[in-house]
Amino acid sequence: MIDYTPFVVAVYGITVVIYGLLTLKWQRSLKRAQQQLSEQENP
Amino acid sequence: MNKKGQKRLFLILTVLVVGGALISLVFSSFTGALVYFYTPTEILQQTDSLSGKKVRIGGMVQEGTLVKESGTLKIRFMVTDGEKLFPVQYDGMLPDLFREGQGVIVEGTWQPDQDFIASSILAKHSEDYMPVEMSEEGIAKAKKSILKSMQ
Amino acid sequence: MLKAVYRIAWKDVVGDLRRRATLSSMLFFSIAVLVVFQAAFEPDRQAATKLLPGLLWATVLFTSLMGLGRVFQAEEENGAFEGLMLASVPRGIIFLGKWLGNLLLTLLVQAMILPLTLILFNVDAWHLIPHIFGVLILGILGLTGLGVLLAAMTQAARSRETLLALLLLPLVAPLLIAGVQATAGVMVPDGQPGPWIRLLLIFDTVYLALAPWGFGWLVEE
Amino acid sequence: MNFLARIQRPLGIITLLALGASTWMVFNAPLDFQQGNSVRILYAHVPSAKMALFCYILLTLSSIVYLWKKNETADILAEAAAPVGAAFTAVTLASGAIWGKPMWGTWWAWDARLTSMLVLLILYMGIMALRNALDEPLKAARATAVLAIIGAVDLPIIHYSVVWWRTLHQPASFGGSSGNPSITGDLLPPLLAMAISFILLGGYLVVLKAREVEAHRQLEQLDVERMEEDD
Repeated sequence: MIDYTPFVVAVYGITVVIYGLLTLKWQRSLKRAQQQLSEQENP
Repeated sequence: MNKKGQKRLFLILTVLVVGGALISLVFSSFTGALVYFYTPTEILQQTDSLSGKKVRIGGMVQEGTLVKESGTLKIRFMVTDGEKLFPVQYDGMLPDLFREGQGVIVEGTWQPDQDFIASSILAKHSEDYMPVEMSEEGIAKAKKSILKSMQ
Repeated sequence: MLKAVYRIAWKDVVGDLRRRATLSSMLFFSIAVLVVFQAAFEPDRQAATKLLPGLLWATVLFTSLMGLGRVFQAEEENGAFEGLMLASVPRGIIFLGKWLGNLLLTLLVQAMILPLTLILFNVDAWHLIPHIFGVLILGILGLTGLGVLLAAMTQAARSRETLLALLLLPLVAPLLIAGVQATAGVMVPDGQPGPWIRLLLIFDTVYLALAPWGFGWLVEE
Repeated sequence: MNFLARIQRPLGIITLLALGASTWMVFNAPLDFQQGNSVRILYAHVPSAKMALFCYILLTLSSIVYLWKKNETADILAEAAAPVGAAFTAVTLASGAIWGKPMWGTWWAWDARLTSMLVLLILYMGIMALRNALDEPLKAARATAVLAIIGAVDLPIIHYSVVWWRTLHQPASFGGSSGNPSITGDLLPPLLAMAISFILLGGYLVVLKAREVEAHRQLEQLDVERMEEDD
């Protein structure tokens, strides 16, 4: 049996990158939108 | 009946029709109409209609039939679905899971009067996962599951 | 009610025949597909018989995509889409009229393409034309039903044609497979098109029952 | 919506802890008797596949509620569920391909389960693209809701027709028709832990995306009001 570690690492790498990037992207976008909202409400 | 009631009646009818069609789909079997692979029993029954065609044949590598030609990558073995045996030759790289007692799908052109020469081999494993300590039990269970998936 | 369906469909078909817009572009397009296929595979007579089902359905798909892109074009050009929706007729009826018009045009094109394909590819299947055309009708019923709904959906969208293809292709994948297999089934003597024709019927039922409702929900109030 | 704002942070923290714990369990699980180390791919692959379908169910239900009750929250949930589901589907396909290469000997095969998963991904992308391409929010909401429902009716057709009974892909190990899981011993607990963590992750991503969508809609609303005042 060959060593499957690279395949396992690749899968978990992709998983972390996709879910992690989505979370960060949306968190940032949410924060920015909330900031703009509060600026517009009390200028 | 007023317009709203009429509309609701039509909507219920539509849901029933669509639901009925979907249920009839589940119960109408397409067995044999389009399969990813044939079993050895089927290929030997349909010799006429499938000869000269590119086919996939799936089954289990029969124990005690795997012969490796020393010094080359050439191998010979028998594929079984629990009933018929089907001889296969192959020359090339093998997937890691390929071994005796393991599920396999071979692809090649089917010529009834010659040995089946596979152009590619895919391993088909069962849905059983067990720790290494239990491997004896696991191998027995996996064999059963593979043969079951051939039906 | 039926009169309204008929009027909408008739207006579309006659209008198109008079301008020969959709019809002729669909025809030329399908001839182009046939020529490319010929150049790519250069099939002999036997190979052409094997290729024919796939070839026919590829032209059906491409030509109907082209036709569907124009289902609501006339209304859009003169700004009548909203007007059509505000008409006193129920929207399910409007959908049926639009669908019938598109169905007739598509069938008309296919009726011309089928013999043309047989001639260009030298396939001797003239006695099978009724069978093949029957299967084509079954497939086109569902394909146009879903297609007209998607055309209404994407009518106001940017890059409408690409979007229409993106939405239509995954949804009609089973219909195309069933159509190809059923056509192959009726073309060989011991073929078994039965299960595939049943699948086509199920597909037609589901889409033609659902599409008028979907159309209604799209444009409500 | 206020409710979502309140649960977002605690849910995020719980999700992170659960993911950490189950990842630890995954890398301490024993090796599989057939597949050795590569069985660890299972723990990312199977929960992602389940969540890909869960998200579509959520998308369909929200679409039905939106068309029926004209409830804007339902539309926001539908808009949030689509990209989350697409992400889960993409991970399922990618991890499956990476697993298939060493085990089956191929990245991809046109077999039933793989094909219907690919169709699901294209469907998610179509739904997102349609919403994106329609400028009028009301039209976009209705069109995507109708498309999602059509897709929900279509998925079983694709599953039972494109899908031939005998496939390269093994049957479901878990939650299949046989009842008891065919994953035994110490290999099972990490899968259960991962499944729970992924449900939490899916929930968190939907909540986060829904709040982001809502905030952007409020911004647009303000813009529209200001323009009307200017006129």
